[in-house]
Amino acid sequence: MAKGMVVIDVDRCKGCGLCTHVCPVDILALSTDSFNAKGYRHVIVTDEEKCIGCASCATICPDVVFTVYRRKRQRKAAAAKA
Amino acid sequence: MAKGMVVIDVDRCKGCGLCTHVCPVDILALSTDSFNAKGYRHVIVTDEEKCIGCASCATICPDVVFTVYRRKRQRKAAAAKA
Amino acid sequence: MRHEETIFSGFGGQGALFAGQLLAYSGMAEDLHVTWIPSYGPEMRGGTANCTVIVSEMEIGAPIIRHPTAAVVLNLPSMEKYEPLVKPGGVLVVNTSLVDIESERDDIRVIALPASDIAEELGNARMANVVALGALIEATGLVDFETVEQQLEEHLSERQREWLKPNKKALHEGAARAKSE
Amino acid sequence: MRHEETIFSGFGGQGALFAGQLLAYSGMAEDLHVTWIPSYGPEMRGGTANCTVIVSEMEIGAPIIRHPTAAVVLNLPSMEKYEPLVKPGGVLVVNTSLVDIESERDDIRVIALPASDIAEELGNARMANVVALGALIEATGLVDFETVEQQLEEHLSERQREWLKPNKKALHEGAARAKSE
Amino acid sequence: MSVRVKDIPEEMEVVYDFPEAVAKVDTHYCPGCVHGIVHRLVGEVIDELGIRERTIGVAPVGCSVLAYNYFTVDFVEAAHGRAPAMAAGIKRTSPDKVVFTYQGDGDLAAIGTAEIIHAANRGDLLTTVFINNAIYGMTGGQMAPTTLPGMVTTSTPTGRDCAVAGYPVKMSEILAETAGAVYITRETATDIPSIRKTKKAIKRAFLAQMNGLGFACVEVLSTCPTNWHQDPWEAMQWSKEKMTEVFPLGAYKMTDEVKALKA
Amino acid sequence: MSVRVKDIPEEMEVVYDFPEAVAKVDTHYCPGCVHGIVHRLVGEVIDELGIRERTIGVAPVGCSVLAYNYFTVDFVEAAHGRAPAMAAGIKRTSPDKVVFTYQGDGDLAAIGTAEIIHAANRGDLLTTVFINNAIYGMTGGQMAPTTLPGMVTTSTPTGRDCAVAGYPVKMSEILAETAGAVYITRETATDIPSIRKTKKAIKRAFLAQMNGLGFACVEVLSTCPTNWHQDPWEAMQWSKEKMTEVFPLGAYKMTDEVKALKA
Amino acid sequence: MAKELLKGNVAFAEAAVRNGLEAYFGYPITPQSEGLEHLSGRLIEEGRVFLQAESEVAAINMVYGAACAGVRVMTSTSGPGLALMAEGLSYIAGSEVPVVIVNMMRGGPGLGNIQPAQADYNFMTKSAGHGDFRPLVLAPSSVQEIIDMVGLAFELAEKYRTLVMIAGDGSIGQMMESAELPPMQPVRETRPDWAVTGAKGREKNVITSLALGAENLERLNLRLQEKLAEVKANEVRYQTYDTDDADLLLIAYGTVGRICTSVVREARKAGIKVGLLRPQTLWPFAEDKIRELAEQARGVLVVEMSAGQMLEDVERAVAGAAPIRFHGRLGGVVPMVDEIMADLKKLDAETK
Amino acid sequence: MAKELLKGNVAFAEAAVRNGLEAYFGYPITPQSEGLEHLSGRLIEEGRVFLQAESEVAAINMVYGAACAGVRVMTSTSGPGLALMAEGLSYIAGSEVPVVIVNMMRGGPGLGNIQPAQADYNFMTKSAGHGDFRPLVLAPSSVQEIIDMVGLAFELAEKYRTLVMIAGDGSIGQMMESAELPPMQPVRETRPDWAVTGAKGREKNVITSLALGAENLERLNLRLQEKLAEVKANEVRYQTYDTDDADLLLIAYGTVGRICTSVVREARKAGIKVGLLRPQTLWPFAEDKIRELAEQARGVLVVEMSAGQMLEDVERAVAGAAPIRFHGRLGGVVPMVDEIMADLKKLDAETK
Ligand SMILES: Cc1ncc(C[n+]2csc(CCOP(=O)(O)OP(=O)(O)O)c2C)c(N)n1
Ligand SMILES: Cc1ncc(C[n+]2csc(CCOP(=O)(O)OP(=O)(O)O)c2C)c(N)n1
Ligand code: SF4
Ligand code: SF4
Ligand code: SF4
Ligand code: SF4
Ligand code: SF4
Ligand code: SF4
Ligand SMILES: [Mg+2]
Ligand SMILES: [Mg+2]
Repeated sequence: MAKGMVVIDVDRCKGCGLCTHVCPVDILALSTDSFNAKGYRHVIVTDEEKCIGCASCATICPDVVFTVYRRKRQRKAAAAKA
Repeated sequence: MAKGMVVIDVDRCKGCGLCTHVCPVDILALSTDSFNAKGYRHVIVTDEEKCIGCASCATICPDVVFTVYRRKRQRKAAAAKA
Repeated sequence: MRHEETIFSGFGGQGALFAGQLLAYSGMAEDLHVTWIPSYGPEMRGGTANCTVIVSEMEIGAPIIRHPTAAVVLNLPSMEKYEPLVKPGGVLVVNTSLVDIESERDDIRVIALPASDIAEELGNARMANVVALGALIEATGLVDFETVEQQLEEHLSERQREWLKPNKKALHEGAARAKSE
Repeated sequence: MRHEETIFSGFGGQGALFAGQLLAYSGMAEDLHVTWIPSYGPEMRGGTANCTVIVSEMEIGAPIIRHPTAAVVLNLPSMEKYEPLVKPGGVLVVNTSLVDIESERDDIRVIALPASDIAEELGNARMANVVALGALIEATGLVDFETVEQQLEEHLSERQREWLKPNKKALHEGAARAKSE
Repeated sequence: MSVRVKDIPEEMEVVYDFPEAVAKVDTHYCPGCVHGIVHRLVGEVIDELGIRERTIGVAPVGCSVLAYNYFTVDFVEAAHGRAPAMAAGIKRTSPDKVVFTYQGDGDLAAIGTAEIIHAANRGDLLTTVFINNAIYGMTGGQMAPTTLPGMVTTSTPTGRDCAVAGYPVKMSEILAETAGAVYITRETATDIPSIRKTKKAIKRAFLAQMNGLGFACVEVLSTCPTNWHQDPWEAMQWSKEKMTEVFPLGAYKMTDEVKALKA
Repeated sequence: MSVRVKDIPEEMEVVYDFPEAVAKVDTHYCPGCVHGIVHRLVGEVIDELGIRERTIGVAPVGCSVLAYNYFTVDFVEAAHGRAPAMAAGIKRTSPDKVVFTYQGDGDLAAIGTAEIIHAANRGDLLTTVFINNAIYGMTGGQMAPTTLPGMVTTSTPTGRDCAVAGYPVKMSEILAETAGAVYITRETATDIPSIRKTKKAIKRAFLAQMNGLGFACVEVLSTCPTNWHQDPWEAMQWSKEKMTEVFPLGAYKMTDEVKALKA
Repeated sequence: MAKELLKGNVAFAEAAVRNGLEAYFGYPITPQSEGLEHLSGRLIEEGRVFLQAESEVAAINMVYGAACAGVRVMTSTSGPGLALMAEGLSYIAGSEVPVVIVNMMRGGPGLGNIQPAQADYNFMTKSAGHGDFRPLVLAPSSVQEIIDMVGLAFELAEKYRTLVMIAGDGSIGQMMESAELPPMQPVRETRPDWAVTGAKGREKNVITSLALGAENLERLNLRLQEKLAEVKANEVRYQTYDTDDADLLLIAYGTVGRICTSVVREARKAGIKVGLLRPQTLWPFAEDKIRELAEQARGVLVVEMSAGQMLEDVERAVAGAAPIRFHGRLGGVVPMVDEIMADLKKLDAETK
Repeated sequence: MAKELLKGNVAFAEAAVRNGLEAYFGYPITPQSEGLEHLSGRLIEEGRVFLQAESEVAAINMVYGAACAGVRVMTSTSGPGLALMAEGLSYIAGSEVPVVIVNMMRGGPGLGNIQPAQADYNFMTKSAGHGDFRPLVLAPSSVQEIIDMVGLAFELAEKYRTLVMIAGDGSIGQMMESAELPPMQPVRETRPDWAVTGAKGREKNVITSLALGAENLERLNLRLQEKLAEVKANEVRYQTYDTDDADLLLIAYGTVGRICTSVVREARKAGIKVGLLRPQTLWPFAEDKIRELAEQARGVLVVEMSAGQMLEDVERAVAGAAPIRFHGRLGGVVPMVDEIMADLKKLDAETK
């Protein structure tokens, strides 16, 4: 099971792509086949299993698109690593 | 004969007294018995012979009351001293 | 008498303002009176951009009108705003690539075409504006296509020069679709 | 009816404004209407200061007048300015210590007294203003001397308190000189 | 707003959530604009300090003119450049409130120069968040006082020629010379560490106010993808490389009391 | 004007004469006011540089508002605090002229803060003579931005309480942080050596402009006998002792080119 | 309270303190600085807020901020300072926060001088900044009246959430007269619910003058205009002197208004039946009353310390009902009784 | 010159360059920034002076300085910026130096918005700052007209040594229209003899708005007023459309003025005999012509993008000669032909 997980508020996304550059495991991309309600190519998660819940995406997102979760057990260890 | 000499434009004087404090030979004072046209107790020279033409009075006077002269010969020497 | 009051409207980057200018330049080249006036301001940021173009044989009084004789709508909000306003007997050009509702007006001529898709096929979705302009001109006959081509040549910005030919194609493709509608 | 429009005028430091206020306070103390208004501004700097005091049994309209019924001039420029303006039948108090010209008016009462010298004799030339005020009050009878003395007590500034007695003397000395004139 | 809420597994706990102090509305900012990031940081700091119900924000004139829509705290909208004066009026009459201004470089470093310097010099208990994007974003990309040498803007069409148009104004350096300022720092928000650092700085700047220490200002080197004609990520890199050259990062003033604050 | 000219003996030569650039009129300044001294110095410098016929002065609003009457050079009278902006307008359209502003501390360090900083930062080729007398002289002695802590003024009747009224503003320190300034110095004029030094500084500041180097400002710690309620000499001593404590003397910025100028 | 000999500037300042003024922000300028100076001592003494700002621009925006925070706040200034406040005044008007401003008019334009004048009439009544708004403008003619008007100004400012100006002049500010101050009122303890006081237990409050979209801004403007209409209907104030049987009508305000009371007295002595209308509010303007009086009069004489600013409002009000003459002095000259009398006699002769 | 499709903002800027503009100082503000932007390139290209100031306060004082130096200088701005210039404008007026200012009006008060408006009418025509002065105000209604008025503005500013404002609105600034620019004029080579250019071979020149002593300042003011009287006598400009036989009179300027030409066309089609007077100078105002036309008309309809500012001048001018109605839109809303028509028809019915 993934260490982390993100919930995306798709319609807040403006497709700026910043998050896609900072995800350490490179699982964020912009949609190529769909627009959100605002008309943007929005962010998608390409491989949910890889998420480590580092919240980098949330940290850089100008539009508060992400909610980020992390596995409780591993939290301390992860924090130590970061 | 005096080394220096000042010409005083009496009616420009406002009687502030600044010059009286900086004259190195202490020959400037404010009149006690007369007012000038502006109604001020104006500057006077108490002992013309002592003037060394140092222009300190002119240097501090806010009202350009003084014209200062110095003996030609002694000029260089005086400057060197200053 | 040639006289048309047209609103061009779309998202910020869709080139509604430029399409309007192209029409204005063309009108001028044909010695008509023209005015072009944009909506402007912070509401543009990320929002909708539109302009009003009047081309006329008469001197133009009001440069802003409530009811256009024609409208070119490149996206959904524009459709919602301007479709109801077109004067009876007028023309509405709709970019169906981004507008998924249909006009219910039967007192105007509606030209629905997937302008963005057509443009993308021609190499760049950004030419949707010119596709739509082609359709409009076909429908109104306001100016000659030759004139518009000339104006494209003169007013396409430096950066866009490479897109001159595709733009011309876009213009005619729009016209062709309008004809076939 | 008690009614007097007086101008007090002199160099910046001569206390013309304070003399005027003293009169105004006194008028108020006697339940009269009073206004006091100074000239003010950068022209005061090193220049002339003056004020207009109106004391009256009636409500006061204009607080500024062209022709005073009385003038107190403490220096030469004030003399030159106000001597011609005093209303016929009015009073002019002149500080001859600093004014070396004489009034040529024969339609007013001129009280010439060396106020600065008198004040200096009493200990401080700065009391010339009160000497002159004494003369004015003697001449006009506008308010009681007792009232003025009271107001002196109340309004002499902290720093000046030690000068209260000499000021009272100055007042009466001025009055005496006016009487003997 | 349609959040696609999936089932959150039991063993997951939230590590990043929508800040309470940030309003759940869309902003008008262009995609990738750093204004959005800094707004979020301010919201997070307000939450962490637990001051949402006693904070008053002062919005500038500039792209962030609508900031009042994007927070859940009381807000006023100031005249161009005058946010510090308006904030001083609020703070002095509401000393128990936490007052911050949010200003752009045109607002703070051009038209509002006198107001920010005097607020700082008086030691007004205010927190200023200063977004330096080297441009007038809102009005269409004219030169800002902070525009870099050679930079092309709509009012320096051939690039800023400093000999004619003047040099970039360094506000943090200037503010550091004021007596009442206790914390003046220049940060950036171009990558994860710098964003985290900026957030700390903002928190410190709020704490400085809450502890009655004096005036605090956090300058954030920012971006304007739209008027720089760059894509957002490109703009981040440009800001990181070029802007920091002209505007060196770091704390220009930090009193010992501020240093001692736990941000 | 009645100059009592005595017969000047042959062997005497003039060592101090009325400067040509100073107008032969009475000033409205109070007795012993340093404004008069600095006016004279400026006149002497203009004479020595031979620029009387191409100098344009900009008078402020303050006690020196009438400066235009006291020189024999062309002059304009600016709005309160805006002398640097007005001067910039003149200089940029008259680059062959020598333009100086003469400003008080209220004018330059309060209402005109933005204008002086931006003129300096742009490197406008201007010379500013800044008279810091720690008070609003003209309007009757209210607190100036530069009023010393504890100092009683008509608007700080119990003495300046910096925690409330703000701290003294140090303009030379601030101006030194601007890119376009080449020479920023703080002098005083309380005795013969310091007056001579101030004159040199003013000359250097004019030369900086004439050599196209950039913006120059000479701050002169001054006096206001009238509103300080001191006699002129006492005021000189107070300025020398108290003001220099808060406002340390010296050159805050001097580029190598300026240093190389022969003043 | 007993009568005291009070200077206008000190009087308005102390009256404000006693009316519960909570904060003052200002910048010195003659001829009103004594007001600021008085407050610098008194407000701090009372534990309230006094701050000498770095400029009038800063001052008015501090006032704006304090008003948003819901406190009773004011500033005072004169011509050049007022001009610098124009943008701020417009923001205040657009935001509908209550603010009181005293303007002691002096000679202009530009630096002008510091003598009494009335040349900011248009500025105050018609266009104190960009956009459509009008402050309510009160015009005192004595020290007592400025004291009374300070209280009124706060009342009206808060009632209508509007900008109220007190249009004094150098003469009112510098004059001493016997007058009575109001008793000390306590400072308000609560703040209005529209104020920014922290979003505690309620939705956030936002105060702004921005309204994107023409329709939104039109709505805001219509609300402002409605309010102004209400003010116009309710708040016109003036005094009349001997107008009942007047053949000739004098119109003047402030210092000139009181001078004209002397003119009326003298003219009546000389057998000229003249009356005086002295507007106490410059906006709203007593146009109906003026029209009514003008209809009964042979002629109207407007006297101002300006080139004729109120004059135009009188012309609009009179609308041809009687001939209008103007006596104006400029640049700080205060008109004297005799010169007004001369013009009055001329008007009398011309209209007989 | 051939006709080009020109945006109003670019047009006024380029017209200024061709009319020998030597210096521009300004600060960006919508909806006029394209003017500043255009000049930022063009003036530097031509070796003249362009400077983006730190604020409008600085800009107007730079303009003031340059004007004192005797060069042809201008600035441009909109509402909030104009308000900030008020003090500077007053100094300029008091100093009698020629300056041209373009104001592209936007919705107010306060920050308002950036849509077209006409709510600075009072500010510009009656009180652009403290003290007694009035700028000469030109009101273009098309791109061609703003081009022409730029030349006229410099001419008048220099002829009368006065402040001239061009009262545009966002619509004029943002609109593109075909228009013809004037040919390039060379920059003047000499400077006026009153300018500060260094006291070489002449007495020093001093430019100031300060006049100590009320009498001195009154003298200065009287000179200003005389000049204004001359301007009033000589420079009233307006256009009439179909007024010869008009029963109803429309009065409107600028963008609304041109909209009203469409109204006249439609109304005439509908059989209503309406004429239009479009003021081209807002001050001096065409009061005599309006009075004359009003006397022949059954009714007057004033249309503005404001709450009724020019309206008051019309009321003064008409002085009861005909009933006056007002149609005003606020906050950036541009009135449309149909709504004006509706009011016109109402007026027609009411006055029949
Ligand atoms: C007095 C005034 N002048 C000018 C403007 C126009 N204006 C609005 S925002 C702005 C500059 C904004 O730049 P900045 O402060 O850097 O903010 P950004 O948009 O870049 O975030 C200007 C000049 C105004 N609204 N008011
Ligand atoms: C806009 C404006 N605000 C205020 C004033 C009033 N004023 C005149 S001079 C002055 C201050 C002068 O102080 P400073 O600059 O220190 O000069 P000083 O008189 O001390 O030499 C003020 C506030 C003014 N003339 N204009
Ligand atoms: S939380 Fe970290 S790993 Fe997961 S998507 Fe976001 S950036 Fe990538
Ligand atoms: S950073 Fe935010 S707005 Fe940008 S693409 Fe990612 S989710 Fe979307
Ligand atoms: S020149 Fe020197 S010695 Fe002579 S009077 Fe002056 S200060 Fe004294
Ligand atoms: S310094 Fe000058 S003004 Fe002062 S007393 Fe001496 S001579 Fe007179
Ligand atoms: S214009 Fe620039 S600063 Fe403004 S929102 Fe867009 S990217 Fe951000
Ligand atoms: S008031 Fe002060 S600064 Fe002004 S002239 Fe007098 S002493 Fe000098
Ligand atoms: Mg910016
Ligand atoms: Mg000072």
